[in-house]
Amino acid sequence: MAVITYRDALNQALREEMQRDPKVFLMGEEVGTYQGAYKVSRGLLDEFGPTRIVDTPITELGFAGVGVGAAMVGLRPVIEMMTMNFALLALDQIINSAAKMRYMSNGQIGVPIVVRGPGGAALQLGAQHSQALEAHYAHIPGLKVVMPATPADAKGLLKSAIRDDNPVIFIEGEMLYNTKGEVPDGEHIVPLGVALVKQEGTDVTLISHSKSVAVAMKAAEQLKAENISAEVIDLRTIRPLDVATILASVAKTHRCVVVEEGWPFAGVGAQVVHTIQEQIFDELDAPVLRVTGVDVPMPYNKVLERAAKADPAKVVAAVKKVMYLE
Amino acid sequence: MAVITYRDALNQALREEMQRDPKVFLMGEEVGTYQGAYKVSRGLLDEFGPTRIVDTPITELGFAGVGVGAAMVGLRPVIEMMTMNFALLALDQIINSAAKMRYMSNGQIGVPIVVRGPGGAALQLGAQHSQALEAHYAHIPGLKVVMPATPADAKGLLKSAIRDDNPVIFIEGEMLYNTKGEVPDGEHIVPLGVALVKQEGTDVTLISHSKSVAVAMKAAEQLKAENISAEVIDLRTIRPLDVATILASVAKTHRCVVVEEGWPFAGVGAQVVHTIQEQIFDELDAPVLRVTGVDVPMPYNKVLERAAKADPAKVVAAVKKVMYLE
Amino acid sequence: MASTTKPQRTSLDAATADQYRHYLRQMLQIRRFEEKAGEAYSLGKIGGFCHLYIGQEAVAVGSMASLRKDDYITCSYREHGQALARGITSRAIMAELFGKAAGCSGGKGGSMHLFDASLGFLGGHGIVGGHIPLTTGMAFAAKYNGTDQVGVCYFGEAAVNQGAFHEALNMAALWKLPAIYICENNRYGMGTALERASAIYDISERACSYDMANEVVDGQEVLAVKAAMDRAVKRAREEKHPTLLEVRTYRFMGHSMSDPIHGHYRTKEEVEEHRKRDPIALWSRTLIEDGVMTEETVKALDADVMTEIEDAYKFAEEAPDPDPSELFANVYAPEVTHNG
Amino acid sequence: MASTTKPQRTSLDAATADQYRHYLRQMLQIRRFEEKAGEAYSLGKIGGFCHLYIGQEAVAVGSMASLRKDDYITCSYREHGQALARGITSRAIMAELFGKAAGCSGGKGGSMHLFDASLGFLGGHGIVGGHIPLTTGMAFAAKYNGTDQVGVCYFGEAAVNQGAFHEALNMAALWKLPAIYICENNRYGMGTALERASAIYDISERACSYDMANEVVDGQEVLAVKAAMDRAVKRAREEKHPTLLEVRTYRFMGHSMSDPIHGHYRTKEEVEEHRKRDPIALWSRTLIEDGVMTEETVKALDADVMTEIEDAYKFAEEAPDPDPSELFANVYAPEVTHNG
Ligand SMILES: Cc1ncc(C[n+]2csc(CCOP(=O)(O)OP(=O)(O)O)c2C)c(N)n1
Ligand SMILES: Cc1ncc(C[n+]2csc(CCOP(=O)(O)OP(=O)(O)O)c2C)c(N)n1
Ligand SMILES: [Mg+2]
Ligand SMILES: [Mg+2]
Repeated sequence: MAVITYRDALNQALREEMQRDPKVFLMGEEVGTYQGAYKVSRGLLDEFGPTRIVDTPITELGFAGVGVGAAMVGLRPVIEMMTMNFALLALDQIINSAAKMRYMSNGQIGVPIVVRGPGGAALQLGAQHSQALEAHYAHIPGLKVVMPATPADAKGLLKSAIRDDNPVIFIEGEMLYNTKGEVPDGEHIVPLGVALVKQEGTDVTLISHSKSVAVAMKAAEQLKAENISAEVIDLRTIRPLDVATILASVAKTHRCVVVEEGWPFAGVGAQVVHTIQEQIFDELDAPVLRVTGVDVPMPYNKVLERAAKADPAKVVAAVKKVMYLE
Repeated sequence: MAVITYRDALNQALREEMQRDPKVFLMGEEVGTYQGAYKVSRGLLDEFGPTRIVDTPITELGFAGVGVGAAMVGLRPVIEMMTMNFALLALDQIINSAAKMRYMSNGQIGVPIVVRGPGGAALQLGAQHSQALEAHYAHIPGLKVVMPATPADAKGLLKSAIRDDNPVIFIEGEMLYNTKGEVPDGEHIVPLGVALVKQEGTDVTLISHSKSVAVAMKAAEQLKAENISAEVIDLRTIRPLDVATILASVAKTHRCVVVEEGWPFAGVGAQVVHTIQEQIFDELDAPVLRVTGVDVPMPYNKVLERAAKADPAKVVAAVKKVMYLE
Repeated sequence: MASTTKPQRTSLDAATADQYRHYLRQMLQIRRFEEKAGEAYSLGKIGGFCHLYIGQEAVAVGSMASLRKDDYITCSYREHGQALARGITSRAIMAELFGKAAGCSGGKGGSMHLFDASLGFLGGHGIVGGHIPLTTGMAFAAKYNGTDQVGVCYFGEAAVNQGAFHEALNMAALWKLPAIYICENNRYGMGTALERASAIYDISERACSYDMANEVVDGQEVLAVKAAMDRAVKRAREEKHPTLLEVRTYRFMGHSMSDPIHGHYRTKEEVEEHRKRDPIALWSRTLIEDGVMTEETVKALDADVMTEIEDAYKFAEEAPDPDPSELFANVYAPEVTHNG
Repeated sequence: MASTTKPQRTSLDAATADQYRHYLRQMLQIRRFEEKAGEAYSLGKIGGFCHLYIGQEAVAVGSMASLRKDDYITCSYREHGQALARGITSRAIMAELFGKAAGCSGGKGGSMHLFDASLGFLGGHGIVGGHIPLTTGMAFAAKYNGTDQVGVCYFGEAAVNQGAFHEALNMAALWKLPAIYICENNRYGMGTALERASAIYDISERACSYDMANEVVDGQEVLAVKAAMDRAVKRAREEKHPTLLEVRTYRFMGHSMSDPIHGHYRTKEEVEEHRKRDPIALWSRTLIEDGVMTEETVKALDADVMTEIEDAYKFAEEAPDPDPSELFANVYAPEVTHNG
């Protein structure tokens, strides 16, 4: 098992799936000649040629639609959005075409497409380039939403996403691309819809996904120093949500804090909270709190930006609150 | 005080605001010559002429952007989306331009725009024409989201929305246009951000908005027959949410059911639930339940469509559940 | 301007004559189907939006005649005519309009979302312009797979102002995709006349932005449509070049069933004027003049079509609704276990 | 092809000579500013994305020279040059790049989002093509208000493939709006050469789809840009007609600070070749040849500019961060009570 970056894990998944299935192709801005804006597709043009590694004009709505159309007739497109911020332009094709085709056609036409790219903030990219919009996709029946936090999951989940017969929105993290971890060589599949208990604990459950998993883990470490035992869950797939894993944990710890990068209003965390209180209300010893991105457009200034993001200190504070320690 | 339709109430608001402020104009598909796809703008072309009642090509992204640009330099556009389903095409301009301009420009440039049109399902319009996507907008800092349920609120809230200096997403209901109610003549302003207690009650709080208010009211009536006293709240504004009114009611009834047309996953209701359990956890005698649109694309068939929608029976069942009556 | 010269029909062999009669039957089938659908709508048997194709029949019939069984087709919401011309049965379409399980989309699609994957009929689509990139993707797939299939997209003249049109046509031309974009220019997008929505009058000229082959076609003459489509299909199938066809036609009815035939946006006179070039009348006359048919055989054909449509209506009416469990079916693909 | 004939400069009166020297100063100011910004970026003093304008200076300077103080301007994220040419101070821009409170967007916008409402400089915008409809709306407002203001939009050649371009230009032409669309064709959108993204080579021809006036301009010659812009401004201000200007230029640096000058997508030789037509060198030479300046005065001017930029750098470095409370400021307008 090699230690590789999240970026290279994605690259491996793409390469292996393209080798396995000639119907898989990659399309997007700068995926070919430029080797990917974030180099996720490095080397793929050389290996698979321009028919299968397709550079597009800057036309997110258009090439998302091209992908959906190709998927409708049996190809398995992987559509790269340079960042998910730009996918706002393509939302009509994703929501009105991809998510509804199977239903409207009574099951005649499926759309086995993956739309992938980095979501959320990197560093100082400003308001238009720093959005974590997974809640938009997770809101829509017909879509699956996947957000790996580690290199191993990046590979295993992307392979599953590509093999899935549904439209899958696969959101990566620009700040995750360089992170390293052990990744099984070759066939390594992580099923969609299964959360991971990253760390067991007894006092409180921290639920997170994507970049926020690292925030939760750091918070757990700090809590440990204060003798608070946190269980950390990485959702991995946002839709379908692994409700069983969430409930099992909270039923054990009786307290929960949800950590996410996105905005609070009707965010993914709101759904998690609703599900917990709906299903195991009597197990809760305290309200479920959330630590989210601050409810403002992202500022450019470094200090303000830092303050706008979820961080371990905020998580620790929330945990103390649900434990009535202050 | 005249009894008029929701449609005519909107028409009055537009007319009065256009008479009051020469910077207000209406732009969209079929708003002029055709008198509005749903006749909301009937007569306005005659009164204000084509400079202020502007028919557009079918280019939702483009004319939304034109509206934002005009608002940036001081006009007060009202942009009609023929239905909010099509606004998915314009989401980039709404989210990346309108919602962020004031912040990115450090307060130099505001965007006093109203984007309005019918949202949600009418009857048998099928999957692409029946979506209640308010959660998408409510997720975004920088936007306000307003959804009137009655003719009086349609008028009073639209006038407030037009006078508001922020981008306001104003979502009407195709099934509401023909509903009638008393509407004050002339200056009738309903402030944004203030919910309405439609009916007082003691046993349970029903929280709803737009078309779902009628569903909640009908459920309340049925519950009354069973000696259950329901308090019904019409949110009216989704963002900013009137948290105080919600909490005051639930702190009194100790039980709550949220009713909405949209899909459940990370919907508006999820945010309402989160807020309640976060703020007044100890007041709750039962989990907060939601009655939402069923989590599927909207089917065309009449019977299936009916089953996909929130209805009073589902609300009554949920109320009985939170009252542990079954 | 649109070329209205009729192609020579000198050597009218038996097969061609059959073909020509078939075109008439198809146009009559569409006309009678739409009339019946309109009637059913007024009786409340069909719900939602319902956009009739009356007046435009020659476009669907003439263009579909050039296609092969394995080509890919997408349409807007005004697609009953194309669906029939492609070969979906009037029963399956009428049943769909009635929302019945036997409908071509199982009653879940409705008038705007007709599908028959077995015929490559890949949807009516409700978002103006939204299916233009989809077809482009299908043409991309044909090229990718190395087949000589063609992707064909039908849309209205109002759709060309959408960004999706621009983005898709640029890619189709850039990548030399076997796509045919059929703009049915019926002069209006709802209540908006072409010239109030487009900065240029000749939609075909939009092709210049992409250096794309293009043609203006008289959409009331079925053979003119067929001839132009033959050229476009050859260009796509053999030369791998896309085409934009601007087919000039006219919508004889309102935009949808809830729209009057002539409203604020066009006069009764204008509609009457255009009705003089009814594609069915024009083609019947030609066939009679050329001795391929007679007044009587035309009438008999029409009666035959009427019988079919009455049967479709009855079928649709009596067919059962989808099972309630259908509400939850086909949101996602059935779970399958992938183990490599 | 681009007309490279230099307009006659026979009657060079004092005012004109001043003007010409000013152009040089502005171009030098941009060049030195960008060089300094690049340096600061490498030192980690500037964060995020930073797109330099080096090589394109004549476009901003030549075109801004035709505008009036009350005109409206929007740009893409590559807008330091336009911001300087419009008159935002190098201090305010550098401070913005440093994220400081004294920045023209209070440190909250950054390199891609420069604003100065008092100068009608209405943003750097980060979504490719997104500001094209915005400018169209500003031109709409000018017409609506009955003023003779003009809306000017700067964007790259890759943006013309976006749907937003198509939708906006159609409306501008249809409604005869006083808008000027300046396409800075620097041959690449990131790593994608024009001809790999656009089905046609001459971007200006895209205007035909909208029957819009258009021109190809040599973007390395400041006077050529100025002359074409004068024509476009007259057309907009007086005749209320929009124009698409395709200004051919070249980006001497990488796409952004994280992109090498020549990568997989272009050769060192190509870049060197283009560098031979450095707009500042060309214009200095002209001024010297024409006797408006000398080698020495050019050098002195440059030194003066350098001093300004060093000052801006120091200013930016020493300026304070925004107050932490700024995180929550200006999400919404301050509450005001409307009572009619
Ligand atoms: C994106 C979008 N905007 C608006 C509508 C509403 N609408 C449906 S059809 C139509 C007119 C389309 O006209 P055209 O493209 O000419 O086709 P025709 O109806 O004439 O066949 C409009 C505005 C829609 N369905 N989708
Ligand atoms: C909608 C969108 N897609 C992609 C990007 C990423 N991106 C930023 S600049 C750029 C290239 C733009 O090239 P061009 O328009 O020619 O302008 P230039 O950078 O050459 O000035 C791309 C792809 C973006 N910012 N917005
Ligand atoms: Mg039309
Ligand atoms: Mg460029």
